[in-house]
Amino acid sequence: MSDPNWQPRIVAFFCNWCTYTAADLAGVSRLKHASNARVIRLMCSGRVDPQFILDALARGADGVLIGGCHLGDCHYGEGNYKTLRRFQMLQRLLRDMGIEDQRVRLEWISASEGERVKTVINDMVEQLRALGPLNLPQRRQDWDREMTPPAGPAGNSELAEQHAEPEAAHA
Amino acid sequence: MKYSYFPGCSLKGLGRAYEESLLPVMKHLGVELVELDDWNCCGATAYMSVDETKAAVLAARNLAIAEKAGPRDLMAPCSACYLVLNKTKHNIADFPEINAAVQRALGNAKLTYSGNVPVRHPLDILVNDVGLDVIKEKVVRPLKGLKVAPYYGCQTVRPYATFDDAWNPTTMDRLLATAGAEVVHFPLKTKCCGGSLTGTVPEAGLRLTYILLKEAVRRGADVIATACPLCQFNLDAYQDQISRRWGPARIATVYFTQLMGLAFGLSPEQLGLKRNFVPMKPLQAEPVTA
Amino acid sequence: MNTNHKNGKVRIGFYVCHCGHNIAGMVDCPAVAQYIAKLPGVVVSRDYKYMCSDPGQELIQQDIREHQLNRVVVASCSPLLHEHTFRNAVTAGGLNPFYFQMVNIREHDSWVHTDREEATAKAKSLAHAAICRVRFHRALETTRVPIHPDVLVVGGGITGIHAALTLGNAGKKVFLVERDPSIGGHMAQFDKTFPTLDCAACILTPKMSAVRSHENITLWSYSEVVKVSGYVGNYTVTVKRKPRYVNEDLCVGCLECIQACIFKEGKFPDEFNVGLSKRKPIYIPFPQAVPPVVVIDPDRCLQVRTGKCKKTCLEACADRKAIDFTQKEELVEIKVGNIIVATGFKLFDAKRIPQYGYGLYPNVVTAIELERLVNSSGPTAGEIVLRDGRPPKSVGMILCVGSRDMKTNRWCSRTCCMHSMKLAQLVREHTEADVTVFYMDIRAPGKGCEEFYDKSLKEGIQFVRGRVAEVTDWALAPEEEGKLVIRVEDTLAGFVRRIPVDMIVLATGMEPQADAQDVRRLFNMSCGTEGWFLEKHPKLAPVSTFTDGVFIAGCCQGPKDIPDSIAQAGAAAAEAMALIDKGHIEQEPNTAYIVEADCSGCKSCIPLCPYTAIAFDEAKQKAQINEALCKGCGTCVASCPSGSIRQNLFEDEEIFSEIEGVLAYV
Amino acid sequence: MMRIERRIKYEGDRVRGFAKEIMSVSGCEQLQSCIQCGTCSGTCPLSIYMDFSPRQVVALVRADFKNEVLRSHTVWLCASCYACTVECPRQIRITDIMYALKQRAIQDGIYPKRFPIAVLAKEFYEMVRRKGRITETLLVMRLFLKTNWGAALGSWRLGLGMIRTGRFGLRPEHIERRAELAAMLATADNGDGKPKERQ
Repeated sequence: MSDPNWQPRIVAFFCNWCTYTAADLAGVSRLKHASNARVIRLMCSGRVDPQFILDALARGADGVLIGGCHLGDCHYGEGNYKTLRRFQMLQRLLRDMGIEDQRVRLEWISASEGERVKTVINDMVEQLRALGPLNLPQRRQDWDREMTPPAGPAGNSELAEQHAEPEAAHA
Repeated sequence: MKYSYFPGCSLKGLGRAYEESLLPVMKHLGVELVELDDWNCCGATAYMSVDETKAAVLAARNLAIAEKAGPRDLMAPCSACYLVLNKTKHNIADFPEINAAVQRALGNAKLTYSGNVPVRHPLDILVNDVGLDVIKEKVVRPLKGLKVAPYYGCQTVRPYATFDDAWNPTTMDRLLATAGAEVVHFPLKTKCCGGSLTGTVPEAGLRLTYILLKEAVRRGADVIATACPLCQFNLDAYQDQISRRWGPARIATVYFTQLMGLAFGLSPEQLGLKRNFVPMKPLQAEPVTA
Repeated sequence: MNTNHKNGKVRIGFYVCHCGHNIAGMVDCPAVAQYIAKLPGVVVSRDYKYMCSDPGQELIQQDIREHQLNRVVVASCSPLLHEHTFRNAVTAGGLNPFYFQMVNIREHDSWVHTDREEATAKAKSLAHAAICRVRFHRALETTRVPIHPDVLVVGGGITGIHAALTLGNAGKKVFLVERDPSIGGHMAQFDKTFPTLDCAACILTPKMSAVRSHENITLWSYSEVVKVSGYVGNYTVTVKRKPRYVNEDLCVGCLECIQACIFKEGKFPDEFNVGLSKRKPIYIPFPQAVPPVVVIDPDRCLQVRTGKCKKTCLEACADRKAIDFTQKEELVEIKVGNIIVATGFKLFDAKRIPQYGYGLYPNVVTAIELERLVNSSGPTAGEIVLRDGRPPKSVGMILCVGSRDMKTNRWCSRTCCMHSMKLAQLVREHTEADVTVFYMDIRAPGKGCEEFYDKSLKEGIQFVRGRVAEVTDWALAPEEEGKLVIRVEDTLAGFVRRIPVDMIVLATGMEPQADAQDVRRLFNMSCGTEGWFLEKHPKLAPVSTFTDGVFIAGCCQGPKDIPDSIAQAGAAAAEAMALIDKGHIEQEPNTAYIVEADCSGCKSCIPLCPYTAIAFDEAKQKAQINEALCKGCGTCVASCPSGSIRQNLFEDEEIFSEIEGVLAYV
Repeated sequence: MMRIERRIKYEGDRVRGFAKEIMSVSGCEQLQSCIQCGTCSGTCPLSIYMDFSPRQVVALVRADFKNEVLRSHTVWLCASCYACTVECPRQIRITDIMYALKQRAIQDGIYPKRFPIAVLAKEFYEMVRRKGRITETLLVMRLFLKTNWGAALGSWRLGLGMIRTGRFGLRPEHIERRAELAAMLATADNGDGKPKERQ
């Protein structure tokens, strides 16, 4: 927070049917809001793999926003219930890692709630600004240094390796 | 049941009959009232006309004192006090700049306010906390045959009150019916009595009072019941002037708490009924006491 | 980075669209193009005024040919708008359409931000993500799903009737499901219609009869849809048929049973006459009802309620044996390819505005009540009278009751101005009364409507511009004695007026149906914040919803008059026919698939699938996905512990690279 | 002789920024969304005495006609019954706008001279500032002294009645911790918490 110009970085996962459409509606309605969120479109919030969230934080996001249809309104019936369940488990894990609850947020925003896209993003930026940078990549380096004997140049985490070349891990 | 109690200036002055009837009625129902320590004027409408921030600060001092007194709801029987305290509470919550000014001023007096004091009107407390069933049990002398026009006035139910409808409130209707009175259909129940304009611009203010009196009479009421000291004063004190100006419109106006007290078997003297300009006719079959 | 992919070296073409000033006004497009040009694999990077225009698309095709592009990224508007356009352009350039990725820098960027620098930075990072992602794209084929040719129309008002007839006339089989005992809806209650003043029954009744006799239309009145499953082209719908205790096929509508009912007089409020008259437990909704058969109200009929009645109706029906107290509720399952929802609106409850005294003063009526009074088959046989039978000498009409009011409904109900003027003219025609219309703004934009306003003015109808504050019954002047007094600021004259009248007519607005939320869930639609069903696009797809094969028409989408409702009914019918006549739909190939080698056979994915598309192959001990059933939500993909489930178009590496991309540029 | 008056307004008559100033007051933000329906005037029990109706006041404020608004006696007739605020279909807090206008009129000294309502507000304000509470009878006496001797004399009958019914309190009411209140109100004045002498 020492830098007043610091801008929190938010990676947002929006479902195609409700929240992505709501963000489009916010656009059509010219509802001005903070530019910090970068939206990745998925068909359903149920597609959000907890790994996506961890990966985003590990790569330097200060917060992650997941947007889906309201419970009971999922285009696919109940994908968002699955999201909710996973989200709750993930949040416990994140708490253990010392990552504040406000950094990973799950919001139900229906296709008609353009206004809510605006308020949620503005609100989240506000909260993240108060929390300050997460700076996980830097922190991870610090942790690694603590964990590994000082000499080894191979001290870089395996995890980081994996993420630098995603296709290597999955192909 | 225990509440902090904010009497307000009027209940110590022109409207003392309100307090004189409210306290015994509440006691009779087992409701304990603790008068707020060193309360100050709520600011009423006049203060907001001069300085909005100071009006908020003034009212907030009372809220802060109430918060210090303990986790109790704050009862404000005067409708102006009720409105101003509620409005201040809302404004502090809704507008950061007002909150900032209030907190600065309170801090200067070593007071704090975190927004946790519900401000309640006696009508709300009687109907929703005490309950009509409990009240019914206490009625020993039902107000049989007494036709009452329930008059809430403007500020009791507008615009921050949530316990009743702003246009067609019914809490007082129900209380009076429980006390055995016959409640007259009185669609003017939330019309303005003229407020302080009866004194400052009588031409306008008193005409509003006149319409209320005239309609209450036309609809067959024996008495008007009110919940506001200023309404009671306006409806009670100016009937001579009004009759001279617009024609006869004579009817007594009393506090609803006075009527409840009568139904509980308390004496008219105990309830401050002798303070009326236009006296209320004795109840039928009233036992000779004094 | 991986540049050598399956189809050789990745060669990306990037295009950023100015969209006139829409994007270029807030985003520095050339700067975005320059930034992207430096990324690995990018062969061409351009900015252009309108990418969706023919020359814009031509540009892509030319570059594909000249620069041997095998990936294309366009940064412009929302993919929900133009993804299709650009996929086609890519196909025309000779490339598989799924080698394309779109970046939304208009709705999500230039339109919602105010700082040019920030907006440009965001555009760069979003474009960067797409460049990262598109490397992993593979050639995919769309699958075709056949369309069931039958259509379900829900709601038998004028909209549903018109949609059903249009489809039926085109040779499509239609199921028309109506909740009430008769079709006809609100329009059947009207006396005349604006602005032509033609008789509502005269134009509606023939259409209602046509539905009844149409060979392609199955009419199920007194029925409700209770369950919908499946997807476009293949919906399975369960319809609940409520017992009317009268066999529709046997009843001939002679009404002798009604005569014979042990209730000698009507005793219960008649729904069709909005409570202005009474009906018996056995009744026909209105003379022209379709189907023209009686119905027994189970809550009122002695026999249904207690089983102890002389059943005089049965005797009257005699050997036609149409009355059948053994009828039970039935659930019927049908298969359709498309659904048109035309469930209409409900009228605002005037009691919610106590200031106007509806329910308190007997001579305060609603517009629909007056409509029934004017109608010659209504409760007063067409006489406009006060409750005491006298004709009114003066009538006040209050507009916008429950409309344009943030305390009740904020929208304009669109028809009340015209509806009230029509009623005003009818009152003038039927009585000697003076009519005053109290309005905020007269909205008469429809064809012939301004002329109708002019006619109203010329006929001597008074117009006072001001929203009525209150209706009271106390007099302050001699002429007010015994009257209802309207208090209003005449905003054009500039003072407050008190206007005494005999009768007050409230133009109550339109509201979404009370169960709109349930219906929306049933058909997997969205509602706007106001509760109206949400169209897919407010301009370009007004009768489509976000669920393919489900269309909306008429007032369930928002207030509208009869011509507009009919137009939407036709549009929805045409949309359904377009799908039916094509015979199949192309499905987005975003289905999930299993990499069998990785599957551990844990079965945790199986219960997750809402479409039961995942089965377990006992022999192989592996999960199996039926691609024809998969809708591509990706829920199973995210929850597979071994990572063996993958999703076309949304592969893990595609998403990871997108995350990397958006965070690459600050 | 028929007196005529030019009723035209020129752009120079507007005080630019006035609408913005009023809208910046907490609770008055909605001003802009007025649709001039007249519900406020229709509901107002006192609009029948006003030179500009509440609706017109909103229109004047929105169009920056500051002088016209502050000179009007509309704001001084507002009895704070909040009917307009509750009824407005646009949820404009008209009563709060009236307060904001009264404050500005008092600040700028533009109000009808010897007009009792403005004097009442100021006397009330002063009494609370000094005593913390109001003694209504004393307040009314001061009001009469400052505005209209005749009215005071004419009300002798009412005064007698108040003495008879025991409602005429002449003992001035006050709070105990007057210094505390003074400090608080001073904070609201300067924002630094140091009491400032008022002249």
